[in-house]
Amino acid sequence: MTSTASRGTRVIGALALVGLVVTVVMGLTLPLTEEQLEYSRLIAIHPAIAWCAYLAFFVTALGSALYLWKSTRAPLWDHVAVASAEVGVVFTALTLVTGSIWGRPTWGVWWVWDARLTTTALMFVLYLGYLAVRRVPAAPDVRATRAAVVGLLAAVVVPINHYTVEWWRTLHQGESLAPGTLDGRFKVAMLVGFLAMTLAYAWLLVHRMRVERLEERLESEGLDLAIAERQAEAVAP
Amino acid sequence: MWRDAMVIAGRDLRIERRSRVVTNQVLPFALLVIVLFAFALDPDRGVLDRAAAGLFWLAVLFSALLAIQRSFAIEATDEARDGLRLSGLDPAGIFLGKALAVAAQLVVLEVVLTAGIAVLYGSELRGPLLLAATALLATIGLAAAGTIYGVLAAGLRVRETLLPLLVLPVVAPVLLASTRAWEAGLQGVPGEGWSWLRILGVFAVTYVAVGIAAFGTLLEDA
Amino acid sequence: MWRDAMVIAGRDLRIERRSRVVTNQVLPFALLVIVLFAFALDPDRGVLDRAAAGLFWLAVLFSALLAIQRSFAIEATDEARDGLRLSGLDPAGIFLGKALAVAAQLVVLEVVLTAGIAVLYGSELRGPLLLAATALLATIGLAAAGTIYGVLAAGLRVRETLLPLLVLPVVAPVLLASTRAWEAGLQGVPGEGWSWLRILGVFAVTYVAVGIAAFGTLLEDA
Amino acid sequence: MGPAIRLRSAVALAGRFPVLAGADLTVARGEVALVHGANGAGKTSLLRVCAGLLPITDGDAEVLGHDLRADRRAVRRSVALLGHATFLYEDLTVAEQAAFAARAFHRPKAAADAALARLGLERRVDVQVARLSAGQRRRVALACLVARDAELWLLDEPHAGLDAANRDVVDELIRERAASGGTVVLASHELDRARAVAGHSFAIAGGRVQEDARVA
Amino acid sequence: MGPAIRLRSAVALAGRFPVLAGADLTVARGEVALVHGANGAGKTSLLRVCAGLLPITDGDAEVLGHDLRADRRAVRRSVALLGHATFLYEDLTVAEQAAFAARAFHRPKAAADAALARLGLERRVDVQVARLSAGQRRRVALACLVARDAELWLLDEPHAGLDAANRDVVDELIRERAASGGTVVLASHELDRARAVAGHSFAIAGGRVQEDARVA
Ligand code: HEM
Ligand SMILES: Nc1ncnc2c1ncn2[C@@H]1O[C@H](COP(=O)(O)OP(=O)(O)OP(=O)(O)O)[C@@H](O)[C@H]1O
Ligand SMILES: Nc1ncnc2c1ncn2[C@@H]1O[C@H](COP(=O)(O)OP(=O)(O)OP(=O)(O)O)[C@@H](O)[C@H]1O
Ligand SMILES: [Mg+2]
Ligand SMILES: [Mg+2]
Repeated sequence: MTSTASRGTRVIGALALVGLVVTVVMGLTLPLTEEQLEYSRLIAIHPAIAWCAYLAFFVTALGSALYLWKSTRAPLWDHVAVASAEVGVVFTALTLVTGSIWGRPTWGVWWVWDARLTTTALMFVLYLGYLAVRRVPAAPDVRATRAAVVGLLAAVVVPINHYTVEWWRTLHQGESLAPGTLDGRFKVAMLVGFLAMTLAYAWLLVHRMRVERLEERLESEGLDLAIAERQAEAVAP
Repeated sequence: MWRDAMVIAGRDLRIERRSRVVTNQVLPFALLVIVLFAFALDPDRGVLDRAAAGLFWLAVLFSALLAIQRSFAIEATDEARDGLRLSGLDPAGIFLGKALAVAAQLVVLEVVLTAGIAVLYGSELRGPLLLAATALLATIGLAAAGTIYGVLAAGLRVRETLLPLLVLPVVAPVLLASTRAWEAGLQGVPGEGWSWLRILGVFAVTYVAVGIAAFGTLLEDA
Repeated sequence: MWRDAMVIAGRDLRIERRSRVVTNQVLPFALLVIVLFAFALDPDRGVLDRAAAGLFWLAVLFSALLAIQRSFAIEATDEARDGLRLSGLDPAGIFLGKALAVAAQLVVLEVVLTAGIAVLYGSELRGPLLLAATALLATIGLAAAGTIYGVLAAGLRVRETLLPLLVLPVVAPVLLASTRAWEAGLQGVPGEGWSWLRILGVFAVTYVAVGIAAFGTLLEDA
Repeated sequence: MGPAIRLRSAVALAGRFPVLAGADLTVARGEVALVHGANGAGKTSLLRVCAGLLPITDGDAEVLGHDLRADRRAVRRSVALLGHATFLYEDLTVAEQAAFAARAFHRPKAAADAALARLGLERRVDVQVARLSAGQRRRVALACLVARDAELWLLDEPHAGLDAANRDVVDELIRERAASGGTVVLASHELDRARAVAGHSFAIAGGRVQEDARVA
Repeated sequence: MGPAIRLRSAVALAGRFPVLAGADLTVARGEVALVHGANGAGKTSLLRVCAGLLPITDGDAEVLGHDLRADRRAVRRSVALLGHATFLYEDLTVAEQAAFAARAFHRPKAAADAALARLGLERRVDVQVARLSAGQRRRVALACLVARDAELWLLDEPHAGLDAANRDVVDELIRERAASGGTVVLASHELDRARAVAGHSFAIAGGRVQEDARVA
C-alpha cells in the first residue's frame, strides 16, 4: 500500500467535495438578513464546522475508551483517537476563525468573553495538550495508553461547550434547529453544510489513520532488522 | 483498597508533617498569588470585590498544582512508577490515598485563602454553607483529576511542565462552576449558586470514578 | 565568562530544540492561562480591556516559572549542584548562559501571548516601541531573577514548590512596572510609560549584576 | 509444578530498541541462578521482564505459573526486585521506610525491624533515607526486600556498593532463601563471588541468553 | 612541591553529623592511593572534601597546594571526581555529553571521541544518556573524566557496575595516569582488584583514617 487512498475514500472524498461546493453555493444564494447582510450566510459553514469538531473529539473519546478497555484493546483504536484528535483540532481552529469573522460584524469585535467562545477556546487548548502528551517520547503502547486517558477525560468539555448556551445567558446563538427559530432555507443550508463537513471529516480521518498505520508498519519492519543488530552485539561487543 | 489508601495517605501526610512543604511553601505561595492579582489588577478601579471569587479559585488552582507536584515529587526518583508498581498496593488504593492526602492539604489551603480574600479583597462571606459545600466538592474534583495526571507525568523528566498543561484545562470547568457558586455565595444570593453545585458534584464523581478505574492501567501501561 | 555562557546557552537551547518542551507545553499553558484569567474575571462586566496588561504579565510570569523549572530540570538529578560546581565553567558564565537561554524562550512566548491578547482581549497595540522595550527589559529581569533562584532550588527535592515561592515576590515589582508601562502602551499614552521603563531597566541591571556577582557563592555555599 | 521462570524467545522493547532479542531461560524452583554478561547485554531488562515491569512483545514468558503475556500484575505479589535504583522514600527515616514496605505486604512491623537488624542498620534507623551513604541505601533496599517473604527474588548486582561484611550477609540471605524453597536470580559482574552462591549461571549477550553451564 | 593531598584532623559536617571526624591523610603526587572501609565510614565524604565540594569546619586541608579553607573553588579545575552519581545530562546523546564535558575544560572534541572509544562506547554515541544501562552510564561518566586531563583523579568505586573488560580498562587508565605523573585516589569495596593497582591503601572508619599500610 503506497497511497492512503482507496476506492472507498475516493468516493467519500468526491461526495465531500460536491457537498462543500453545494454548501457554498447555497450559502451565497441565501437571502440577506437586514441586520447582518451577507454575513448571515456563514450559517452554512460555521455551525457545521463546529459540529464536526465535536464529532471528532467524541470519536477520539470513543477510540480512547475502546483502547483502554482490555478486551477491545488494539492499535487501531489508538490510530482512530489520534487521527480524529488532529482533525478535530483543525476543525476547532476553523470554528474559532469563522466564528471570529462572524463576530466582527455581529458583535463589533473579533472576540467576546462569551461562555461558548471561552469553552471552545478551552477545548482547543485541551487537545493541544493531548497532542503534547503524544509527543512525549515513549514506546508506542505506552504513548497510546497515556493519550487514551487524556483523550477520555478531555471529552468532558464537549457537552459542557454544547450546553453553555443554556447554562449561561450567552451572546452566542442557541439551538437554531429548534422549530420555528429559523427560516427554512437557512435550515436547509445548515443541514447540507453539516452533511458536507461530516463527509470531509470522515475523509480526513480515514487518510490520517492510514498514515498512522503505515508508520506503524514501517516500525514493525524495522524491528526485525533491529533485533538482528541487537543479537549481533553478542559477537562484536 | 481502602486499607491501602489509608497506608498511602498516612505516609504522605506523615512526610508532609515532617517536611512542612505545603504549609511553609505552597500556602505562602497561594497568599502571594492573591496579593499579586491585587497588584496586577490595580484595585483603585474597584475590580477586586467583583473578581474576588474568580481570583480565589485561580489561586486555589495554582496552589493545587504545586500540591500535586509535591505529592509526586516525594514518590522519589525517575523510577517512581516502578516503585509504585512493585509496592504491592492496589492501584485504586494508591489513587485514593494520594488524592485524599492532596485533598486534605487543599482544604487547609482554602480555609486560609478564604481568610485571605476576606481581608485583602474585603469580601464578605454571606451564605457560608454554600461556600463550604462548593469548596468541598471542588476540592475532591481537583485532587482526583490532579492525581490522575500526576501519576501520568510522574517519572517523566518533563513532569514540571507537562502537569500544569494537562491539569489546568480539565479542571477549568471546576474552576468555572465553583467561581459562579462562590460569587452567588459572596453576594448572598445562594439561590443560583446551588445549581452550580450539581455540576461540581458531577465532576467530582466522574474524576474519582475515572481515577479508580483507570489508575491501574496508567500505572501499568503508561 | 562569555564563552562559558555560550557553551551553556547553546546546550540548553539544543536540548530544547530536541525535546520541544517550551514550544509544546509551556506555550499552550501560557495561552491557557490568559483564557482562564479572562473567564475567572467574568468578562461580560468589561473588566478585561482594562486588566489586559496585568493579565498578560501574570501569564508571562507563570510561564516564566515553568520555563525556569524546565531549565533546571535538565540539570539532571539530585546532584545537579555538584555537577555544575565540577563542570569547570565560570559560575558567572553559567548564570548568563542559563538566563540567556530562558530569556530567548520567554521572548518567543511573549510574542505569541501578545498576539493572544490582541485577539482575545481585543487590545490594540498602540505605542509598539514602548511595549517592545518594556518586554525586553522585563524579560531580562525575569530570566535573571529566575535563574538566581533556580540554582538555589536546583537539586532540592522541594524545588517544584520552593521555586515559585522564591521567584514570585522578587519579580513582583517587575510585574507591576511592566503592567503599568503596558497599560500606557496599550492605551496609547506612552508618556507615563517611559518612566516605568526606567524602573524596569534598574531591575534588569540589578538582577543581572547580582547574578553575576552572587551566582558563584550561591552555587558554592547555598 | 512448573519451573519458577520460563522464557521462550522473549522479545522486549525499550522504545524501539529490542533490549531482549529472543531470550530463552528456564530456572527451576528453589534454584539460585546467576545472570552475567557485558554492560548493556540485557541483564536488567531480563529481570524487569521477570518482575512483570517490562512487557514482552513476542515469545512467551511464564513466571511462577503466571503467563506474563496475559497478566503482568498478578506475579508481582510473589516477586521481589532489587534494581539498580533503590525505590526508597527519601523523606522517610530508615525505620519508617522499612515499616511501610512491610505493611504494604501485610507483614508485621517486627519483620521490618528484624530485616534492618540483619543488615546491620540498627544505628541508622532514625536517619532520613536521603542522608544515607550509597551502600547504606542499598542495604535499606535489601532490608525492605527481606521484610516481605517473596517466593522469587530478582537481585540486580546485590553486592555492588556493599562492604565486605554485608557482602557475606547477602550471600547468607541468598542461601537461606534457596534452602527454604525460594528461587533467586541475580545479575552480577563479580563472577567469583556470585558463582560461589549460584547453582546455575547464564551468560547474556546481545539480548539473548547464551550458554547454560552447570557450575561445579 | 608538597604532597597532592594533605589533611590534618579534618572535620566535615553533613547537617549536624560529622561525616569526617578528624581525618588525617597524606597522598604524595604521582601516587595511587586506595581508600577502603565499611559503608558509611566516610570514603565518599573524604573524596568530596578533596574535590572542594564539602567544606571542612575544623583542621586543615591542602590539595595540590591549594588551601581548601581559604578557597575551595580554585582546586576544581585540576581535580576530576567520579562520584556515586554520574553528573550526566539525560537529554543529551552520549557524543554530545562527552563533547560538552571536553569543551567546558577547553579540550578538543577529538579528546572526547578518543575517550569514548577507549571505554568502548562507539556503538552508543548517538543514544540518549537516559537510555543507557547502568554500567554504560558509569562508562560515559568515566569517559568525560578522561577527556579532560586533570592532575588529580578522585574515583568513588570506579569498578562498580562495569563488566570484566571495562574493569581492566579502568585499571589501565589508572596506571597510565599515575605513570604520567598524575595522582589517583580511589575508594572501593573490591579490595583485591583495587589493591592490585594501588600503591598505598588507607582504611577509614568512623570518619577517620585508620592505618596507613604500604602494600607489598
Ligand atoms: C469566535 C467566535 C465563535 C465561536 C468560538 C463559536 C463556536 C460555536 C460552536 C462551538 C458551535 C456549536 C454549538 C453546538 O452545537 O453546541 C457554534 C454554533 C453556532 N454558532 Fe458559533 N461561534 C462563534 C461565533 C458565532 C457568531 C458571531 C455567530 C452569529 C452571530 C454564531 C452563530 C452560530 C450558530 C447559529 C450556531 C448553531 C447553533 C446551534 O444550532 O446550536 N457563532 N458556534
Ligand atoms: N533507545 C535506545 N537506543 C539504543 N539502545 C538502547 C535504547 N534503549 C536501551 N538501549 C540499550 O539497551 C540496553 C539495556 O540493557 P540493560 O540495561 O538490561 O543492560 P544490563 O545488562 O543491565 O547492563 P549493565 O550491566 O550495565 O546493568 C543497553 O545496551 C542500552 O544501550
Ligand atoms: N544527618 C545525618 N544523621 C546521621 N548520619 C548521617 C547524617 N548525614 C550523613 N550521615 C552518615 O554519614 C555517613 C556518610 O558517609 P559516606 O557517604 O562518606 O560513606 P561511604 O564511606 O562513602 O559509604 P559507602 O561505602 O556506602 O559509599 C553515613 O554513615 C551516613 O549515615
Ligand atoms: Mg543492569
Ligand atoms: Mg560512598
